[in-house]
Amino acid sequence: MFEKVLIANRGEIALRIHRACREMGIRTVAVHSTADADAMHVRLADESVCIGPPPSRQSYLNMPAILSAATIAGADAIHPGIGFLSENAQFAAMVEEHGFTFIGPSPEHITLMGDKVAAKDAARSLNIPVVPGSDGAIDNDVEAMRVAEEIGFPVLVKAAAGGGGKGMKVAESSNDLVQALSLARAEAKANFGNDAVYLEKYLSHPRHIEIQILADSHGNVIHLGERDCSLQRRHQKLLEEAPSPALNASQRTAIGETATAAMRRFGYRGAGTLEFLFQDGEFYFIEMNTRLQVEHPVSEMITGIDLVREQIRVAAGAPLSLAQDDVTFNGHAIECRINAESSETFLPSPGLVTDYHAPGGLGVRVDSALYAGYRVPSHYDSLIAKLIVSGSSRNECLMRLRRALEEFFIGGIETSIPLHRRLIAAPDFINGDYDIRWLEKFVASKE
Amino acid sequence: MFEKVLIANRGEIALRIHRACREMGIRTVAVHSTADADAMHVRLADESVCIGPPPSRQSYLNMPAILSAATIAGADAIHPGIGFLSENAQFAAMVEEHGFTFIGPSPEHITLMGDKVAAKDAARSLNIPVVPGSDGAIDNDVEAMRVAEEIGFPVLVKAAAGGGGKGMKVAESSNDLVQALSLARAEAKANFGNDAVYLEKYLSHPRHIEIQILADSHGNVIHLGERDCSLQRRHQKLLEEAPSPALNASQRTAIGETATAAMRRFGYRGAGTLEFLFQDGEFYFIEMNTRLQVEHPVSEMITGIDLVREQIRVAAGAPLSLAQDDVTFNGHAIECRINAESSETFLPSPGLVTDYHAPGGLGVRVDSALYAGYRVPSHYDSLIAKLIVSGSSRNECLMRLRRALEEFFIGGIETSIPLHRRLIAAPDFINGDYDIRWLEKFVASKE
Amino acid sequence: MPKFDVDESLVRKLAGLLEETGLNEIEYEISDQRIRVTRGGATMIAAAQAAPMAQAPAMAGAAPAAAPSDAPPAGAVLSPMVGTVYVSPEPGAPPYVKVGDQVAEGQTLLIVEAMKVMNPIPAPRAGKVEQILVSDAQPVEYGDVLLVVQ
Amino acid sequence: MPKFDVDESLVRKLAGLLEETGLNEIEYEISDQRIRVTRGGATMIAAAQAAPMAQAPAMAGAAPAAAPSDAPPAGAVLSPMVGTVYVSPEPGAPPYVKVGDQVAEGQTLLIVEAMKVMNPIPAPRAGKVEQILVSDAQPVEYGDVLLVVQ
Repeated sequence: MFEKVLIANRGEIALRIHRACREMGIRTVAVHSTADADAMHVRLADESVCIGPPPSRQSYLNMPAILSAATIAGADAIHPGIGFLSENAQFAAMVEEHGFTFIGPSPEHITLMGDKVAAKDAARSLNIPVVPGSDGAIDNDVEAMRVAEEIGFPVLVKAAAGGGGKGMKVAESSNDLVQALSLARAEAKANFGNDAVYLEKYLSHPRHIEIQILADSHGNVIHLGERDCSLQRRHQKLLEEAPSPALNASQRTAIGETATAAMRRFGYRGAGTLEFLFQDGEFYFIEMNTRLQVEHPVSEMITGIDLVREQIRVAAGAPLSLAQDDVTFNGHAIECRINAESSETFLPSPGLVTDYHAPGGLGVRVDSALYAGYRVPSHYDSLIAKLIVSGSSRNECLMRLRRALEEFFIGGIETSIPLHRRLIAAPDFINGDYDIRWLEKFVASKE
Repeated sequence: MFEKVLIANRGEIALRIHRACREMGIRTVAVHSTADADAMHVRLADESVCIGPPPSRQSYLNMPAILSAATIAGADAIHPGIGFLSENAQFAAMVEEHGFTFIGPSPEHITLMGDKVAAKDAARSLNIPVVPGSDGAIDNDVEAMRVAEEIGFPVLVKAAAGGGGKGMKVAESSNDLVQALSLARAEAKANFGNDAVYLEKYLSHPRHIEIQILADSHGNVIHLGERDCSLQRRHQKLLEEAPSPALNASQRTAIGETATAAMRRFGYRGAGTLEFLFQDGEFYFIEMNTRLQVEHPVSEMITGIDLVREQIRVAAGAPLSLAQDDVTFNGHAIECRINAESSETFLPSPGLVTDYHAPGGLGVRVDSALYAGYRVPSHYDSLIAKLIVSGSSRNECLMRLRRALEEFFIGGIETSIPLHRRLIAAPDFINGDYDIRWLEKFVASKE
Repeated sequence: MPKFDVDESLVRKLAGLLEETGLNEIEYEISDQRIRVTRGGATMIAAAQAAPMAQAPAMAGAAPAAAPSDAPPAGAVLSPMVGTVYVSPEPGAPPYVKVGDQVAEGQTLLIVEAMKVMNPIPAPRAGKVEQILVSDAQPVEYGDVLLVVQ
Repeated sequence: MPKFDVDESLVRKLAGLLEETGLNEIEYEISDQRIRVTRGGATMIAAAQAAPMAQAPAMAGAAPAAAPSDAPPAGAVLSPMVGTVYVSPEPGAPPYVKVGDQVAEGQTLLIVEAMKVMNPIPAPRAGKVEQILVSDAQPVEYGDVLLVVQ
């Protein structure tokens, strides 16, 4: 096992990784920008190295600086955390070239899954279900009708050269298809100088469901079930839960087996997440994240598995500490992402945290690097705390979350806590009745 | 179910009860002395009533004031918490007489178990093992020898009229017995004017092990396994764990079945704890606590059962929410009692809490009513926080506890945190190799 | 002002370290605490904690406490118990006192009922009833101001 | 206040370093933690890490905003990167500069090696080398003061 791990990140995730290391008896090296000299991960780490000025590009994204820090500190391995360099294949390769262990998958896996088109092709070849559509451009209306009937209405007509919603039309039924095709072609021609279009199944009310994978270098792959991350605003997740209110046990087992079989064939190592759209009982692959996820704690709470510990173990060449049969799902967990931003305007609210009081008690976990007197820098992500609540049932979990949000107090800056309080009182949320478009509507309905 | 519960207590346990109520959708009424006007339980409760000046006798022990508060607030039920009036049968009876529900056992059960001699007689009649000894006073040396051989050496000779260690002698073997008898008789005569003595088995290295019981008014009784509370200093528990490092599964099942059978026969209702000395595989009943215990969270962490919720449910006449077969024991949990006192001198350290930062992350629970800016009053118990850590194994739990204690920061007052840090580094503790006398020796060995 | 005290065990530990390591001096500082021990000069200087920490602001978020915050006004008569106020001996009867009344020391001003017991609240001194801050059948807490007599 | 305690193993380690290097004194400071051990006289300043728990107390109270430390002295030349300092072009060669040297603007003062790349640190202005705060092969962080030229 490693003696000393450098944590190439900041904020709550750096602290999360520090905690896992300390619990494994591994010494930690924090790296930080000058803006983070007083940050919690720096205070708690065994050692710290200042690697640059506040801008991320010159500090947390500065590969030579991080590698130099690892060298002077004598680290064995580097954990990239989430964001920053965590899905940078070049960094992963450099880390290994310099004789350190990269706590994550191989650079090749990162590269492949980092390319959206290649990732979908890979998924298809690994028998992971993707959104069905035409294989490439559609030549004529007859072919379009045949393909559309095959994949089922509604279908989406998309410009092959397109992007940004231009040249994109929904055909609800066969009656609309010809017109949708001609409108899409015209728009595509006008916008991209190319009228080629293709068809894809249109999902009107999908949920965002992702499967947590863990794999070691000995061919063992397990899944930790799903997380429902449908509550998003501008593609930012605000609250995640596991299990999903929309999945039953046989669906969970089926998609889990699909995912583990695929990852075994893929030769993947480390923690990873397969993201899907889910509608009407069907899964459609969107992308794979070849790293830890912000919302990983909800899986930890229902399985009792420490995901970061497993990441570190498998990076060190050890086998996974448990097999699929050892994974049990108990109760329910919800994570609220607390951001330093206005609950009304969503404008960032960096600044001095005058008071910080986290909730406690049974079933309440807080992952946060905040403390009273800390100044939230304006240079980085606005995520400042994760409140993770678990209970024996979804209802118990919701009740506990409500009381935990009542207790949570962060003074001096604005946070998303008021939005979370509103959100968990919404009947649709309480009923588990939401899709990926629900939160935008909920937020807009306030006005 | 109740609409509104009055919490007749203060500090972390009042907060603990508040949390359970809120999670059940029950409104809470806090009562408080003038010294606690700013206390957390007062801040978070739905309503609060000032019931008297700082001295407990005039506030938290003031039965008429508490009942008046319940009347004017319109509460349905009263939870007495721990300490104060929680084992006061008269209070329990008054609560019921005034038309409120007492969240606890019947006054008769409280009375019986509150009398040490009656409690032991009751235990014996309920087939709960007690410390073996002579039935009453010993008449002569021959009878003493016969009884001593029967219960096994070493034996303790105790003055029948005694107390405070006077007239108490250990006989290690039959060689010592006659002399021990004559010394004890002489001391008893000199101190109490009565030379009657009796014999009891002497336990040289017992552990303090207690069994958590839950019973409803429908005849259902379950146990939640044991807690090992052997780490005591001057009869104050400092750290508790579950399961006990000294018990195996069949011993757990056996004592659990003994306890539940006894409580079923006893007709007990509510939460209760049977305390035992445990040595060489045998249990010896000491006393029963007819209330919640400070260390109840360790049982909650390994069983996933909310004990306060169950207390409230059964007080409202509902059946227990689970049967014995539904109780599973997962992993390990340890609680550290953090007191406002010097880790060196054990002198109380009330005063202004200038900083408060609790640890977080996976497997860490904090039950505390502290916050930065709170002034710990000098009038009450010094317990200010409970750190409860759980893990899939005792070793994982210990490693996690170590890192959690590293993170815990309370400024402005002295606390027992440094002692806990020392304690969990002690090889005997790490090995689980300790009895009820170990902590005193450990603390003394510092000097 | 925090009590100035030295941690004797720390000094002893450092003295032991000097002995063990053969050093002449150890100086150690953390935030506002500093200790220095030397050997050969035969001096031991230990300086610990000085600067008082800025008081963290009180937690402001949760429910505001019903604190008896401000000092009661001069002449205030406080409730000695939790209970229910009655301003007259029985329903419909005239009140014990009205604003402006002159009262004698010991005269009953009102009743606080607790646990079915009627507790007369006597005037603590002779004077004029300046204010009555409670109404009939109102619940009161311990320490609530009932009326002002001056 | 949390108990003020010293990291004994750190003291022992520094004592060992004194022995090994033949130095007379080591002083070590990070943000608000400082340790100094001596075995005679003379000065050498190193900067690196410290124990975690010793740091926690700094979390205390008032929150001095994220200032890396004290402002660097006038004329300070800061390290523009994490790396290892070399004071001479190659092992055994004379150093680029000594205390008291007059240097021209742009003249190389020392080298910071990072990722096998030797980065010359030029004098930001003409002046006299007042202090050199690093020694050969010493690791430095971003923003560390390397030398003072005035």
